[in-house]
Amino acid sequence: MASMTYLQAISDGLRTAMRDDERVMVMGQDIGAFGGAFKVTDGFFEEFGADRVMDTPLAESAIIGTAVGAAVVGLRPVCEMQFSDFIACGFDQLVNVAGKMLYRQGLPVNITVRLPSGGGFSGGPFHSQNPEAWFMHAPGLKVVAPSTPEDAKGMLIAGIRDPNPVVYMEHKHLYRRVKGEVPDGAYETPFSARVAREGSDLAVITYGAMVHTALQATEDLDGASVMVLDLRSLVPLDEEAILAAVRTCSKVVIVDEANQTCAAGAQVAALIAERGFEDLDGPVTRVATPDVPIPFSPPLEQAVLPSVDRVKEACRELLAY
Amino acid sequence: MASMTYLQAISDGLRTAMRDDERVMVMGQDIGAFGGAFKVTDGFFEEFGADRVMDTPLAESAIIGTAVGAAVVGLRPVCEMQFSDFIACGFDQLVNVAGKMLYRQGLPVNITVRLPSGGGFSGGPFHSQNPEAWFMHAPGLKVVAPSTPEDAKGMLIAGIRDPNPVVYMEHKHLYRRVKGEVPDGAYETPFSARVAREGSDLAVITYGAMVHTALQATEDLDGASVMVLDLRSLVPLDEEAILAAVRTCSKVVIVDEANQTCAAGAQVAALIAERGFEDLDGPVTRVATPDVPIPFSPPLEQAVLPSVDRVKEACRELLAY
Amino acid sequence: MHTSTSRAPADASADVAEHLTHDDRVGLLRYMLLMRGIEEKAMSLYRQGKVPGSFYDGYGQEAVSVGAAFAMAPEDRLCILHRDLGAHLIRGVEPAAILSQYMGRAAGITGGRDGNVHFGDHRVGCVGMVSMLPDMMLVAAGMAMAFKLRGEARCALTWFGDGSTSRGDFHEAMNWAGVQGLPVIFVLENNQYAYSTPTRAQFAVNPVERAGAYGFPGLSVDGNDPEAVFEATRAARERAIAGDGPTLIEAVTMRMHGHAAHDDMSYVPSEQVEEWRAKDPIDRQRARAVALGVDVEALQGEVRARIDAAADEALSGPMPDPATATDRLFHPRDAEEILLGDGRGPWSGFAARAA
Amino acid sequence: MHTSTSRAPADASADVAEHLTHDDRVGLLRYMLLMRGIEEKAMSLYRQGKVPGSFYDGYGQEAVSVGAAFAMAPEDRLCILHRDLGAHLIRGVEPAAILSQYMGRAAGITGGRDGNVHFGDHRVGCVGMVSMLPDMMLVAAGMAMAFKLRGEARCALTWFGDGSTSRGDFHEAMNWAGVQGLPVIFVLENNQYAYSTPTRAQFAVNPVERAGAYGFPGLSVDGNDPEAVFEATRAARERAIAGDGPTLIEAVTMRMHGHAAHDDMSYVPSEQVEEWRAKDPIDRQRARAVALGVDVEALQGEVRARIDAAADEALSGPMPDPATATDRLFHPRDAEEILLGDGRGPWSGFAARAA
Ligand SMILES: Cc1ncc(C[n+]2csc(CCOP(=O)(O)OP(=O)(O)O)c2C)c(N)n1
Ligand SMILES: Cc1ncc(C[n+]2csc(CCOP(=O)(O)OP(=O)(O)O)c2C)c(N)n1
Ligand SMILES: [Mg+2]
Ligand SMILES: [Mg+2]
Repeated sequence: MASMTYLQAISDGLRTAMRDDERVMVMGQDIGAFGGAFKVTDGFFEEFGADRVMDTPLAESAIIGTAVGAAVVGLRPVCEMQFSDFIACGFDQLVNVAGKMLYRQGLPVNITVRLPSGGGFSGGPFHSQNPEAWFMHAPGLKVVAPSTPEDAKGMLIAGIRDPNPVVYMEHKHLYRRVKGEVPDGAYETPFSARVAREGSDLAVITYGAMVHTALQATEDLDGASVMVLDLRSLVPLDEEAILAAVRTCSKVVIVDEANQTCAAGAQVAALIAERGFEDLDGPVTRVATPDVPIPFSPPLEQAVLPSVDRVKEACRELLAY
Repeated sequence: MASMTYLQAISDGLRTAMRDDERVMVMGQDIGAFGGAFKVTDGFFEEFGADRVMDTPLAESAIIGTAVGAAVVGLRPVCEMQFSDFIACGFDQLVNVAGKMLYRQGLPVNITVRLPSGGGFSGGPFHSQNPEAWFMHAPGLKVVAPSTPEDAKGMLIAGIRDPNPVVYMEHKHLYRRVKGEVPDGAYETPFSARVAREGSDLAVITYGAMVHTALQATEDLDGASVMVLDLRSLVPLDEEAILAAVRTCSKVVIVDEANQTCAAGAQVAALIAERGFEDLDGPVTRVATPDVPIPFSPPLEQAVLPSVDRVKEACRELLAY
Repeated sequence: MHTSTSRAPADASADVAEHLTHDDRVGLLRYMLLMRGIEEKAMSLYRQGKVPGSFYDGYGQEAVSVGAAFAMAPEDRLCILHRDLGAHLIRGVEPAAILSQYMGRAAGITGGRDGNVHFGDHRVGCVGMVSMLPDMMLVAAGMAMAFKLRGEARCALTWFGDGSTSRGDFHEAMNWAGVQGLPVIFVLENNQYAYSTPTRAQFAVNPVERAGAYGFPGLSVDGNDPEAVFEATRAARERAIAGDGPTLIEAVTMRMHGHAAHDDMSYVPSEQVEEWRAKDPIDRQRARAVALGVDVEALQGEVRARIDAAADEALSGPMPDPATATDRLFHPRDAEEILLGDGRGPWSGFAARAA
Repeated sequence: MHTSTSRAPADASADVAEHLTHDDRVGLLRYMLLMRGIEEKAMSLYRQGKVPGSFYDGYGQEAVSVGAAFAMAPEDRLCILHRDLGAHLIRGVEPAAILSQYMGRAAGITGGRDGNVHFGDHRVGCVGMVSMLPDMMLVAAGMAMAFKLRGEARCALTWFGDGSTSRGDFHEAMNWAGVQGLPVIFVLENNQYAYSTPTRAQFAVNPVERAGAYGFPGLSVDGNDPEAVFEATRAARERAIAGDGPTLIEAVTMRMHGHAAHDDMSYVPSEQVEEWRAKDPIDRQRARAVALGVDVEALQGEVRARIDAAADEALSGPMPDPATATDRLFHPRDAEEILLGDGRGPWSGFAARAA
């Protein structure tokens, strides 16, 4: 066990996976000698060499497409997008080539795509997005979004070992802000939900950076017993854990940093409305970012991202229902 | 008034818009002398010439990107994707360039992107998709999906006149299958929902090709009075009409041809679970395509696409609730 | 790294004689006949309503896929495109499996999940194409990248059309292959049209000219001569294996049918069709075979019989079970790893290599 | 259509004398000083925590944006990239508006919605860049397409970096511009690096060599000489307006600062930095001005005063109102049509054109 930031845990997971399995390689822009825009691969170039820590041209479609090719002949590439936003430039290869290969022809595509995502630091409209819902709506991709250092490492290792394409959402705002104990060596965190805090009056269902917002918002909510469910994996979605939370609490607030329409949170709400209906004791409440690009200037950005206060307010209102 | 197929109505709308406004031009692969893969622009080349009916190279990103450029200096390009599936190759330009321009810098982008979508004719995994939810989750794009010839024409004209980027979903399976009366000349269909059939026991909320599936499935459902709400527009989403349907019927089935996770139907269900909760008299039921690529072979394709029988069954079950 | 581009048709004659045996030359003809015959059969099944969806063929372009695939070794890896049925045959895919594929039957390579030539049999080292053109160029480059990283003497090859060259992925693949010096062969199948669009509306300069600007050679060959295509590919493969990097080969040919079954290609001038009909690749190879003393009638009969038997087999097979429609979205962690196999096509590799 | 590529540095001297007046040459220096001064001011505001997010500058590359924008007419349209602040100044964007933009203030060009040089003032004919590189090449090509379709004697210009050339949109734009013969100028700002990536990891052959393979000329100029960049752009504009199609201009320069404020560019050999420091574009133009008898001290003082005043103004402006954060997602149907304006920059066009 060591105490690590979320960022360090990602590095540790990646390094562990590479030490364990020489088929694992990383590809991306400026990840070699420079160590990556966020320094996730700092020191990797020295340890693993230029072949396994590959600086690529500025070409996202090529990063995904060549990774698919390398994967089907036996490598296990981990692709880094410099920011998750740039996956829009590799969208087709991810969705159409990687996502559909197994279903169509029985050929698994063992790639992992790391997407540094999320806002909260004036990244503006092109460095703050949370694009996970696009990939939830693209069959054949797994989508995970850890919130703690321990899960960040364990889910990255599990993702790399998973024979399917895994979209790994790493929230930039957690990189240096969140610290925690991380087990040594290789371990896997399952692609299922985790109860971040037990509770019985109300359940906040969320994932990624918003887990911390939710925990903070509900730490002391007028004495209410609030469960926080950390989904961790979006595809597969742990439907049983979600429905169990509804059964226990009967009231649900879903918190999602992405733009609200057709977000992960919409899917969770729809699931509950269909299969948890009888257990509900109030409207399925959502807190998300309104449907606008993420603005750059702090007052504007703070106005759109879900805040501790907005989550508090939503919970209070629902508790009073 | 003339009786037209859905396809003819799209052509008629496009031709009308081009006759009315010389800023309107169409761009796409094989749309010139050939008249387009589905013959939507048949005869346009002869009437409007090569400049306004532009055959483009095989380059979707370029189609969207150059259309944006032409739009901001005063043209009104209508882009045709040969199949909606290929928009994955122009995704970045649509989502990041077109979608965010106005919000960021006050510059509207008057383009319309026609996406021939949907399955039901053995198009297979790359010619059958319903990608509208991706664009609902990309702020700054309007998304419409007419179901009748009259609306197809009126919404296309409205979309072309709308100063914002409009993603126009035209369901291929309706092209020649659906016929109806279409007013002459220019008119606009508003971007709001339409009650396709009144009813009070249960509401089926849907759009596009599924409107016809829903109407057929509920025509004679053991004497139940079933409302069918045709959303027509997905962004903006007519939330009031949806909530009114819930108030009237208290029971809702949402039918969506797209893959179910994070689909348009998920957003509608989430809306109802939040703001229509008190009016609900049963779970919010969804019928959609499971999360797999659309298979080619008829028995497989029929097994995944929402059918009249599946809709019937879902309605019956909910009515009995 | 900058190698100048040559468009002079590769003069195959000398080298070809060195590398193709008598049987190889007959083999080339046999595969072309098989390709044309299967596609004709599929077309008639389509007309009978037994092939769902659309139907695309490579009529008149048989030399391109057959010639190029013939030069590849079992350990090489291929992404085969929609006019390149011959390549599948060379890798050893059975005609019955192909006809089943067209008809969406359970015994098709994709089990009915995808249609047309949208397949690849991973057991013989092929990745099936996606519709989005030319996405497979990047997949091929990626396979070649893995070979290079592991120091393996293998290469990857993919085909793509003149129209496909306009898309960004063409460029990203060319650039990536050039900068990394990958063992990959790009076969640009210039059949003069992309659907209804003639090449002049697709590019101002023939894309084969671009290879030099990516740091590797580009050359044009007569795409209606299987031996010329073979020889250019063989030489490109030799370069690739030697660590000399990629090659772009333009095979100049003509799409002699419509884009797909529904297209009467009225946009193609009839003189153009006539001109190319005179250059039919099968006629050309048949003449060679006759000159070699081969009983071509017998060969044609043999091929026809094989196709008829395949059609019977395919037609008697079941459609897929609808209950399986949502299976295999994800590969289970504990299941066996599946990779592209080691190739087992009888003609994966011409005789001279084995020697 | 195939024009051969020339990489010989354009010999500007003769033509430049013909087109640049004394005042123009001082103007070039003034805009470069203004660009550098504003970026230095912004950097110090960044260090004080007044510029949120990240900060990018064009230190050492001032000649590229200033030289090229100077050659454009008010009716031309520009997509300006992240190292090209000088172009905004030439179009007439006020320093205070730029500093407000960096600081996310309400008076910034985007009102705080976007940051850095991610802006374009549509009133002066500019479309703001997106981060995704080089997407704006297609937008510029599209504007040029509209000009050509309407028969207008105008052109579009955009800049982009060496790294950006690896992406598909570079190719799609080059090909589209070539096949349609568009009045567009592509300025490839080769500053040797893309973030930490040197050009050798980006391409095997200099992309300026590719222009010929798209059917139009590509040429290299000394990107640290504003007059050379001016002259190449002026000539390219003349070609464009005459209907002779696109030009690719490679401006060879060096990124003298890190990729962004956080980057100490330890990956750049210090000799390389030293070598280029000796070629500073402002020093070069300053020497020319001195030779012309200009009081350069006074000019510098004037520029400094203007920047100080701008900073005061920007710092006193309010942050945007959070209540407006979700406004203007869609433009109302009944609102006035907004298009790129007609340009009003005092230096949109050099003196000789007006004459
Ligand atoms: C990215 C993309 N856009 C559009 C299409 C639709 N489409 C299918 S084949 C075709 C023409 C392809 O032309 P070419 O690359 O020359 O290949 P050919 O069919 O001539 O062999 C088009 C436009 C596609 N498959 N992929
Ligand atoms: C499509 C895309 N991928 C990644 C990035 C992240 N990124 C920002 S600037 C940069 C380097 C750009 O290099 P170059 O084009 O040479 O421009 P320069 O910054 O050197 O002027 C990168 C990789 C981006 N902006 N766009
Ligand atoms: Mg072609
Ligand atoms: Mg650069």
